[in-house]
Amino acid sequence: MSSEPGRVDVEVESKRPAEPVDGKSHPNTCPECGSHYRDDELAQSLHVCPQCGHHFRVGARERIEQLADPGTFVEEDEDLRSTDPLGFFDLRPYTERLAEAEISTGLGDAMVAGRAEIEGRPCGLTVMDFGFMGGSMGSVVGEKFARACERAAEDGTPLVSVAASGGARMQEGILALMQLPKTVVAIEELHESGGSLISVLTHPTTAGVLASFASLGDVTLAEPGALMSFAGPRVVAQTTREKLPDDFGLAESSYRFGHVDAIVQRSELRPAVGQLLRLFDKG
Amino acid sequence: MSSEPGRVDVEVESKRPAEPVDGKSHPNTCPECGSHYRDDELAQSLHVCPQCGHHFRVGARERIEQLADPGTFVEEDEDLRSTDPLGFFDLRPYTERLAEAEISTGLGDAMVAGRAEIEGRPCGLTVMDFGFMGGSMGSVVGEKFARACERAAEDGTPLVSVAASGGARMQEGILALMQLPKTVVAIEELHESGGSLISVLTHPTTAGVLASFASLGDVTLAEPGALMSFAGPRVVAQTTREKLPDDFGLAESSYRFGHVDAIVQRSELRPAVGQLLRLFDKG
Amino acid sequence: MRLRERLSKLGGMKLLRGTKLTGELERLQDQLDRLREEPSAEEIWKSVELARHPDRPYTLDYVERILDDFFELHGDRSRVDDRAIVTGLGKLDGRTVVLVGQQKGRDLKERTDRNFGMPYPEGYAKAMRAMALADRHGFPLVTMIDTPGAYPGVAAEQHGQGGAIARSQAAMARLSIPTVACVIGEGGSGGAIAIAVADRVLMQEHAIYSVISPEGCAAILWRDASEARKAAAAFKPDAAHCLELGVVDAIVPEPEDGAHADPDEAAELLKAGILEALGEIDALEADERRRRRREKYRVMGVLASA
Amino acid sequence: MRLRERLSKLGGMKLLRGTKLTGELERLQDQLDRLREEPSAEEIWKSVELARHPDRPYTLDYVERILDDFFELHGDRSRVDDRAIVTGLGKLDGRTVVLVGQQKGRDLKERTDRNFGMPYPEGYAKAMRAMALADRHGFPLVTMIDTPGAYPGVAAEQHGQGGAIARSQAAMARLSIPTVACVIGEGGSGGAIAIAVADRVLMQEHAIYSVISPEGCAAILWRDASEARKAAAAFKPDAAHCLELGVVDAIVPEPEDGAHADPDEAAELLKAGILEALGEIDALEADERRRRRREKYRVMGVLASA
Ligand SMILES: [Zn+2]
Ligand SMILES: [Zn+2]
Repeated sequence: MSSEPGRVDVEVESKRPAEPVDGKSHPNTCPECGSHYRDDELAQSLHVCPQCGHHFRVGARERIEQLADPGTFVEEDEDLRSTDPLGFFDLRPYTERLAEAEISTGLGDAMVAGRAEIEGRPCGLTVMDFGFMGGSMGSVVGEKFARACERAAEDGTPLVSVAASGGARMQEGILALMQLPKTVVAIEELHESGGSLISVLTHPTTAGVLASFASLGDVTLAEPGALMSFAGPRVVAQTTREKLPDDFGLAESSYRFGHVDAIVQRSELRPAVGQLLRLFDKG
Repeated sequence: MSSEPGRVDVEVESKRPAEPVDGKSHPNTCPECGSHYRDDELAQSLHVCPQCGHHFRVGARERIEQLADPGTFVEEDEDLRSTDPLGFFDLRPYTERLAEAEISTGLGDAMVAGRAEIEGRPCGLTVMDFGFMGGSMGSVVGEKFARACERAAEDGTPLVSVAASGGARMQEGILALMQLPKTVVAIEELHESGGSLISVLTHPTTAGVLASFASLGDVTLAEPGALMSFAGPRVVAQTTREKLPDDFGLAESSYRFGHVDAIVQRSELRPAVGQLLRLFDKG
Repeated sequence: MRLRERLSKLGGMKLLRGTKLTGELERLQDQLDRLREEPSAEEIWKSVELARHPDRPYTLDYVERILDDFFELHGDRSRVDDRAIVTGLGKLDGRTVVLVGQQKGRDLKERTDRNFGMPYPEGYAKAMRAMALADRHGFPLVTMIDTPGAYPGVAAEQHGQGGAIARSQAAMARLSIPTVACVIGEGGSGGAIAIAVADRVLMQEHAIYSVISPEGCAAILWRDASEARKAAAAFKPDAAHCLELGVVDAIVPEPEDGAHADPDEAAELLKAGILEALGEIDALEADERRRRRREKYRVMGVLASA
Repeated sequence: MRLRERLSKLGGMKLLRGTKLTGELERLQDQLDRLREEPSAEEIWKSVELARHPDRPYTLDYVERILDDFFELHGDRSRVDDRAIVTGLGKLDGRTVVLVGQQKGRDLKERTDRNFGMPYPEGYAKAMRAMALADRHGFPLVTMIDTPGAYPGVAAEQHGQGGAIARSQAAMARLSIPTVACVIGEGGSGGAIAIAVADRVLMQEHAIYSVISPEGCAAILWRDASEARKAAAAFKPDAAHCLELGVVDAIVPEPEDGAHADPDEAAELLKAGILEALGEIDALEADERRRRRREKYRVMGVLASA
């Protein structure tokens, strides 16, 4: 995995990196078993390796296609854009990184939000995209999530959140940290209105996103192999000099330690969310 | 320690039994260091061994004298007595055991309740007596505690509870178990009225009493060396065949594991409770 | 003399409660007839044996028969997923409820995995999480009690078994939602009451509910664990006595020969009992329902004046 | 151009908040004067150094100077007493408050014992217990934030560090009582915000409050942890910037040369700030106070439309 400048707090990394070819593994090569696929094969299999079950990352748009009933997703707040409140400049200006991310992903920021139906049930839907600056959360992600909570409360529908994030976006400084309580209070208000939140954690969901809205679902689902630690494995290893367990921070470990209600294969995610929408329907 | 027929669920025992003299150690001999004292010496030292600090058990009346400002304690519900709802008969009838306990302790049951002042602050006070059938909780103990909660709510004073119990009184069968939720709902009502509960755990506080009112204090204090496990060491050893740690279930262990706010020497108990009464005064 | 009459002669506070029976009419009649006489020591011991019968339906056996769309929830969000306690969401006759129940294992492997239905403190934390979820969403809570008791182990004590049981009861005393507890097997002491503080407590005909196990009581009072039959006869953990003492609100009949003889029928009867109980408490305002729940426990016990 | 003006030109939502300063009048004037200019990179780094100064007063140094009759409360009622978090009851000007604060150690032994002020999830559980106590009794909550961050260790992760931080924020968002958070040293990321969701957030003049440590930021963006000064200058963790961005409600002045130069004076100033903050929120109805607290966080951030 290449380094992502949007990441904060953690060094997200695969625990089992593929053998790089020409110094860099092809995105369609399975890092678990080395099988290689055409784009259409991977799309067909929901980006799950048919050989070994490895869950590749999927972008927000594709995730929505996998999850929502065809033609039901209506995006909201598409126009929101990050600004550069601090005039942040490291080796490159933040504004340049933003522009580049928008061009490479076609997204305005690291979250796509809207309304959808899943298995015939209306819901709010927010999906993060790790491709946009490591899925980092700045003011736009926080605002989109908070508005999605408000819409869900208004609509009387559950909110389904699919997270994929390296944490808060440090280029927005302390305001990025403030997106943690911002999303948290939004969920509190949603809950008080009688609403519900189904939280899906995908690889990776770490740091500020794990420490806020992703952990506050009424039900928490995770995809197999998803890293879901607050601090990343590299930081933990460096700070503590402890030997990390092989499944450090992965969904399977988190499930054992009581943090996840269910680990759900991607092919089962839509029926599982559909079932939960039926259960949380207060019609 | 001789076997106490009132005990339930646990076999209460000292972890460090004294060398018995003529098969039985004298109650004024310290089980820790073997020092022997006259009655007046022990009373003078609050029944704490001046040599080694071992905390001897004290009866309810003496505890009240140690804790309450002189002349301030006014007993309530002194007339409540256990009946024998099940016609319980083991090797001896329950009624006979009750009569014997009343004669030997001078108490109507295993708890004395009333109003008092401590360091000049009015409070409710309930004190258990292990000498009455192992401090076991039946309908009378539950009722006295519940009424004490109601009085405290009415008076607008905190309630101070001093526990010493082997658990629920099995001679009252399932009704003894029901004293757990009975005392628990009484505390809920006390809390909702704005009242507070200061819970003091003395040796031993186990089983049904630990699993109900003794664990629900706003602040939890314990005397040094007090056994405060749900299951007694003997039961745990027999059931699990695990080797028990030396301080199994003792206050010091419970403090380390996060279950106790402070371990308080008996000589410091009155000032500590006084301080807490000042802090919980909503005057 | 029936227990009820004897109690009424004991003087002191009047603390007797529910006598309502639930289930099919003819069974109800049988039950009433049988209750005219106090269960004998033999009948009590039969219930002890049936309550512990290795083929007796456990929580998940009822869940799969009673609830649709069951979605199991796992973990205490802190340390572990205690498998002696099952929690989840499901539809009961089309309505979402939250289920919390102790779960024993059927074979040796599952028994170990479920710790013989004996929860750690973490199991009660898991239960409290499910209760909070139910309360937040107004889903009724159904609990199923089937445990020899809370686990008496070193780690369980270190993690605060007593406090966990106390807090779980307190949590149930606070709930705004309708709550129904079902004693379906062994209602073992503190481990049971932790999830049994409910608006309505149902007890299956051959379940037991007690302050201590017969063996534990015998070991202490008779100094001989093998005197368990005598102990059971003395402290009376059977459903009829629990009903008479006002500790449970209704007895749910079982198939002839016990629930294990026909789990489907047992489940149907239990479901009917839960629906009936919910029907009684559904219409109440939350505050009033909670007030009555607390009042029910507040008056439990029998005592006298000197 | 001052940050505030630049922000107002960025368009998008107006998300700026408090500019109130607290403290003695002359200091206030100094402070206002200084705020006319944006702190320089050097001034920011000076605050980083002062915030981490080994002699800087820690939570308990303020507790002993600000609170009377302090009674420390220990333990999470589950596994441990996390000594990186201090909780307790005390009298603030005669009124009982609950205190929750991170605590660093002064010497090597205490540093280890306090885990350098880095809580485990159990520390946040301990904090939440104190918050619940405060809420139950209507005692105001005062928190003191001084941590490099939540502890990044294997066990901390296994016990749910992320979830604990999230739940602690949610707990603070629910409280009915008045709440004042004081950033007194290092306000390190998620570990800090976990106990900083308050009606009023005060920040000492030379405290820092940030989304990541300067070293961590430098390591990621500059690929060189020694570029920490540059990183700090870029993400601006100083009090003036936090005030400008509406993240804190007031700056509490420190003695000349920093709080460590005169802990008594620093404590007096902090106490005055807390009392002033409490005075502002005391009179509000609980619901209204909570509504405003949530609204404050709801609008934090700066953004634009495409
Ligand atoms: Zn593969
Ligand atoms: Zn001694």
